[in-house]
Amino acid sequence: MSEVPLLAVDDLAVEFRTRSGTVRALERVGFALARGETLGIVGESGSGKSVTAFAIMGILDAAARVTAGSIVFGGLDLLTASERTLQEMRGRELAMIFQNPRAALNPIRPIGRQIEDILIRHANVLPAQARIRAIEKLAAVNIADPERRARAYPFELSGGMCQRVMIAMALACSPALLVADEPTTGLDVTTQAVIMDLVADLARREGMASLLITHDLGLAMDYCDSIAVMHAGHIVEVAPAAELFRAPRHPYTQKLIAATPRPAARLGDLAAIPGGLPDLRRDDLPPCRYSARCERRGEMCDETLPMIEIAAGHRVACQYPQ
Amino acid sequence: MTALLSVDRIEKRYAVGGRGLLARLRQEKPAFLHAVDTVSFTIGRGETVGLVGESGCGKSTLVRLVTRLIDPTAGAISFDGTDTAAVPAKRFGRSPLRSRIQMVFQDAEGSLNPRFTAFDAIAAPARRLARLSAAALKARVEEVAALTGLPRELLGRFPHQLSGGQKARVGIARAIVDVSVQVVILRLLDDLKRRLGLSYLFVSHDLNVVRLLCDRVLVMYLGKIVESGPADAVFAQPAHPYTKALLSAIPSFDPGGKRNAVRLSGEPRSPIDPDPNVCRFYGRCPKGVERCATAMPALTMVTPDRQVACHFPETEPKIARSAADKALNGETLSS
Amino acid sequence: MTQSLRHIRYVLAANPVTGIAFALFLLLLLLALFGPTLAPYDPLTSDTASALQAPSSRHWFGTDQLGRDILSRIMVATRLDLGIAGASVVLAFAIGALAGTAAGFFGGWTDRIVGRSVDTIMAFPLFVLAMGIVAALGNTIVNIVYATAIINLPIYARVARSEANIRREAGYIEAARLSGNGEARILLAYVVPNILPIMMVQISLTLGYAILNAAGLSFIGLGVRPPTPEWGIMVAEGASFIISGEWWCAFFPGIALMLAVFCFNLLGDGLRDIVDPRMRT
Amino acid sequence: MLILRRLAGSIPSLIGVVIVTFLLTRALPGDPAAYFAGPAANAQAIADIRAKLGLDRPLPEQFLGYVVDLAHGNLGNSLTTGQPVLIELVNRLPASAELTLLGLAFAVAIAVPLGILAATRPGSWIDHLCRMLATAGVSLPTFFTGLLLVYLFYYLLGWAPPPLGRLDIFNTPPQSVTGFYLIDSLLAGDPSLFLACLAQLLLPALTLGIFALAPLARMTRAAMLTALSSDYVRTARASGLTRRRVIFVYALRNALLPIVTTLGMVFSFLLGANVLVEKVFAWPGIGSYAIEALIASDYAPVQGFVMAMALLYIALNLAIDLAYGLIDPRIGVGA
Repeated sequence: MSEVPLLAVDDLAVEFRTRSGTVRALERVGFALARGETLGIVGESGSGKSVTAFAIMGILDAAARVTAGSIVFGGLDLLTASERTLQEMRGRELAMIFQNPRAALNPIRPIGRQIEDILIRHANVLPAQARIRAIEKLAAVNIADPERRARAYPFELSGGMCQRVMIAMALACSPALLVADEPTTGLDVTTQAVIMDLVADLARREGMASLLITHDLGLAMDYCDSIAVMHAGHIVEVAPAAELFRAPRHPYTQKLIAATPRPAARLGDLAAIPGGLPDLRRDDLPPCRYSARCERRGEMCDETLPMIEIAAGHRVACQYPQ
Repeated sequence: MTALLSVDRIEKRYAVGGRGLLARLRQEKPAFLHAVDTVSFTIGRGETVGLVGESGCGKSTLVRLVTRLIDPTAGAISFDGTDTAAVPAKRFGRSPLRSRIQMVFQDAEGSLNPRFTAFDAIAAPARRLARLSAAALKARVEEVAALTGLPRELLGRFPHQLSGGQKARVGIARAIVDVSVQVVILRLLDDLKRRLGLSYLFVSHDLNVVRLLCDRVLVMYLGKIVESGPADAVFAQPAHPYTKALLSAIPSFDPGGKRNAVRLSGEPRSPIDPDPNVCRFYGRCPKGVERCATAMPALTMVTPDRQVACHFPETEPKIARSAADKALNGETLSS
Repeated sequence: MTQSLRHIRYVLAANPVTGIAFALFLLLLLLALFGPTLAPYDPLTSDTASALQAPSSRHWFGTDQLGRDILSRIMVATRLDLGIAGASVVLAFAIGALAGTAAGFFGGWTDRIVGRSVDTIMAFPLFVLAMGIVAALGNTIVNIVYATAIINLPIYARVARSEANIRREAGYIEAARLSGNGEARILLAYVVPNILPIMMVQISLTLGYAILNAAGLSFIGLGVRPPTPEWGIMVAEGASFIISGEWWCAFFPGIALMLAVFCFNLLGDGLRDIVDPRMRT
Repeated sequence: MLILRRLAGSIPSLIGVVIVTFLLTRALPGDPAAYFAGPAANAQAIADIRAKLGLDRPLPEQFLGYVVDLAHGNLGNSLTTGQPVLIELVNRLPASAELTLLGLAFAVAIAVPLGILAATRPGSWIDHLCRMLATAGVSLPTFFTGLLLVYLFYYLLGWAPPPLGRLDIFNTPPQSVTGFYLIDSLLAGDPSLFLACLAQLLLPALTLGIFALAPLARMTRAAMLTALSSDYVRTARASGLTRRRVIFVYALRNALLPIVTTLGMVFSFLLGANVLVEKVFAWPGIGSYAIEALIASDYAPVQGFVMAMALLYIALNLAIDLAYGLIDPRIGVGA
């Protein structure tokens, strides 16, 4: 990927001020995403996946503070851009879909109108025209009878249908990047497959890059070009999907693969991940936050935590990658 | 050998609407939601049967019927030879069978009384059912806790002071059985099955987990069982189109993903007063034909241990095991 | 137990306002118990010579139109005002909470009966209903307690009913059924203990309202009859002197009334912080 | 259709009100006839009164009589004025209505913007002001606030006229069209009269307003905070909608639901507090009418007053339900 990446996150650190101390949610997070590429961010809950997504969109809540790093999108550092510029870009150049779609839609406003709001705001479309364009967008996400459905409210639609509306809203102005935060976690398996296929097809057709945040390693394998594995606020390994599965080098990635029930696996093959996530409020955290749970731990682990490029696009943050 | 549990044409219907004062005045005939519709199956002694289906298919209602938390609208359940439907749910608490049919909840958090310590939670059923003396009760609770790998000093803690895994173990200790995706818990279930000779009805929407643990599997769709058989056989050659769609929807760990998968279109039919002679899957089924809309396919024996409820079951192996699956199988990364 | 004590201390430290309210509550309790003995003067003996004197070193809160010391009357009145409010809240809680929990948990007919009767009481503006009841039954203290209890009852019934309803299908209730408990036993041993904390918040909030209500009734002549010292009556008697400038007759009993209500409202908010599980870090 | 269902909904409350008011009239301590006949009356006079009032007939018959009277609007006669209670109530209602509505308008005009500002600027001085005002406001006894305001603005500053009724002695009331002095004086095109009426209205309306302000401000702030931290507002912000549209179209409209529900409770407080404020400001509304009747222990007007207030309150609740139905589509279709 020689040309300038669409999105380049570098050395990103985020902290949350809470009553019970400062949580160092993210530390030295870095990855790049080319135009039209799909990157998956995988990790257990509480690993900081969603915080990364929210930081990119600039919608972290008030208690959060970005203490370091840069998020360069299309040549502009989002962290230093003004709120006005960000507001212009959100929904037009970068868009997001969320986990439980029904809660993420305005309960007392017809879904058609919610799409029109975005079209009127970003695509300077006249209200009358916006109504027709909104119906087109609904049709584009395979919603049957879009004319009638546009007047429906979220409580009248199924989970899968609501997520399609979310996708229609996100892609209304054909953004360059789609961030998807656990988009299908609450949905049934069959609906999940349909939604993921829909997102993949639309992304390919529009040449849109997408960032898939998920705890389901299998989903990431199936739908992402490359995958970043996160643990306790660190990116421990980034690699093309096939390579990551065939030759994982970080101990945590290996354990994660071993602990995920796969079609071919037998109960005996599965191994649990020992221990738990470290308490991110402590200020004496070691450089490698996996060391407490790692059986490959050596003295080098206490000094620094390198990010070694062991193959094209395959980087691992470990002193003893095997 | 007689089955430990046999369920015969069980049904459960809930009245929907039409119960309000106004509705009764206008004599509106109340509509009925057919949550469970003539379901029959058996569980052998020491056998683990998986119950798979998506939300709204009626599996949780079926479970509450089997554990006698609710009364069936029709049909019979016999446990170890005695008819359990005779004792109404309200008074089932006092029947000797109560202690022999237990249930564990997926959501460990919600299933523990926030006001009870771990000890109380485990002791409650034993105290009610086994009528043990205090000392005997304490010993029994500690024994069961040890069996499920719950450290003794945690017994005095409240739920909000326990981690997810510990809460799941308390749930297990309470009912000796738990369902949770975490490998350690799955491993524990398998271990307990051998040591205590338990039989499970293992309910999940995650087919990978079901395949790991279950001998046989039942696939449910909108209140009816559409396919049942040995787990490996059903997973290898699904006969019912819905099972095929379910299986192809599971992430296959085949990088680059497969685009020829079977995808369901449209929305599920309404379970309220469904037309008795239209196949519940008609409309979404890739193979739906005119006959499916006129005659409800019955659950018929396809091979000695496999049943399918479809006019056009696929018995011969259609989808060859994908190359990737075979490669992966040989080269698994056990620790 | 130490864990919750530490938590209470943590919450009190976190927002000092609750601490002040707690101190105020102790003061009120003290006055209610020992008011008469602590009062500098006898609240009832009138001394027309020193009527309507402004607050002075001898009479900190001044004297009323009959020359009685206002400070002493306020201190003695505490027992009556808190007593009326306390009795009516306990009555309302006992009936309301139980009826509400049963309605929420068992549903069906119990729910319909309790629901209908609560709606009927709620069909009246609360204070107006209290007026109607006391007017009909005669304004004795007992009737004021009944009236205030009746209008507070719906608040408990509604809260208990919704909380019980949510918990009816909770996992641990089904688990309790699984371990062979009868429905009634589940209600008392599993549902009620989990509702109590939320009810405590309601109790302190309605205590404030009950005091206001009782004083309101006295103010319009439906409450305690003079010369018994009670905050509402004292403000009513002092009202006519406001226009002629003797502000203290109505001012001090009014302030006492406001502080008492303020204290219980703050306690209610503070309790909500302690009780609300989300707050428990 | 929605209105019909709502109307049907309030019928049980109406019946309840009639029953309760009937019980109140009949639950008099001692013998009402003796009471009405006055202390000097002999046994015979009391018996006549009892017969006249129909108190000797069995209770259900009395109830029927009561309902029939109600239907004809006969609320009995006031002993002190001899006038039918209904007429007196109708004459005095505009005074109370004008006061209450102005008080409410004042409360809503202050509380809603304050609540929104407090929610959109958490932790700012306006947030603390809102919270402090809310807790203090609820604790302020209305009659005490009234007296304080009178002392401050009339006695000390002299800005406000003496608290002696709707109009000072120098002006004659405007020609009564609506009964609302403010409107009638405007209709009569007499600005100085309008100002005089307004001056009289200010303090009592302010007293009522402060009392209603507290719960409204607290609920507006809480509702806005919940709405602003909701998933759909997060989606709106992630879609780049302008801050104004996010706050007013997405957050506020959803927050209106709980605010409208609180109005029901606020009306209950207002109608109750009205009585107290009318006593403090000698306001000739139905509240003071009831108080005068109470002092003369003349029960018919009191019961009439309680009935009138209840009907007014039911009507207001009905209006709130309708407003709720308009804002929230789920109510219109569902339920």
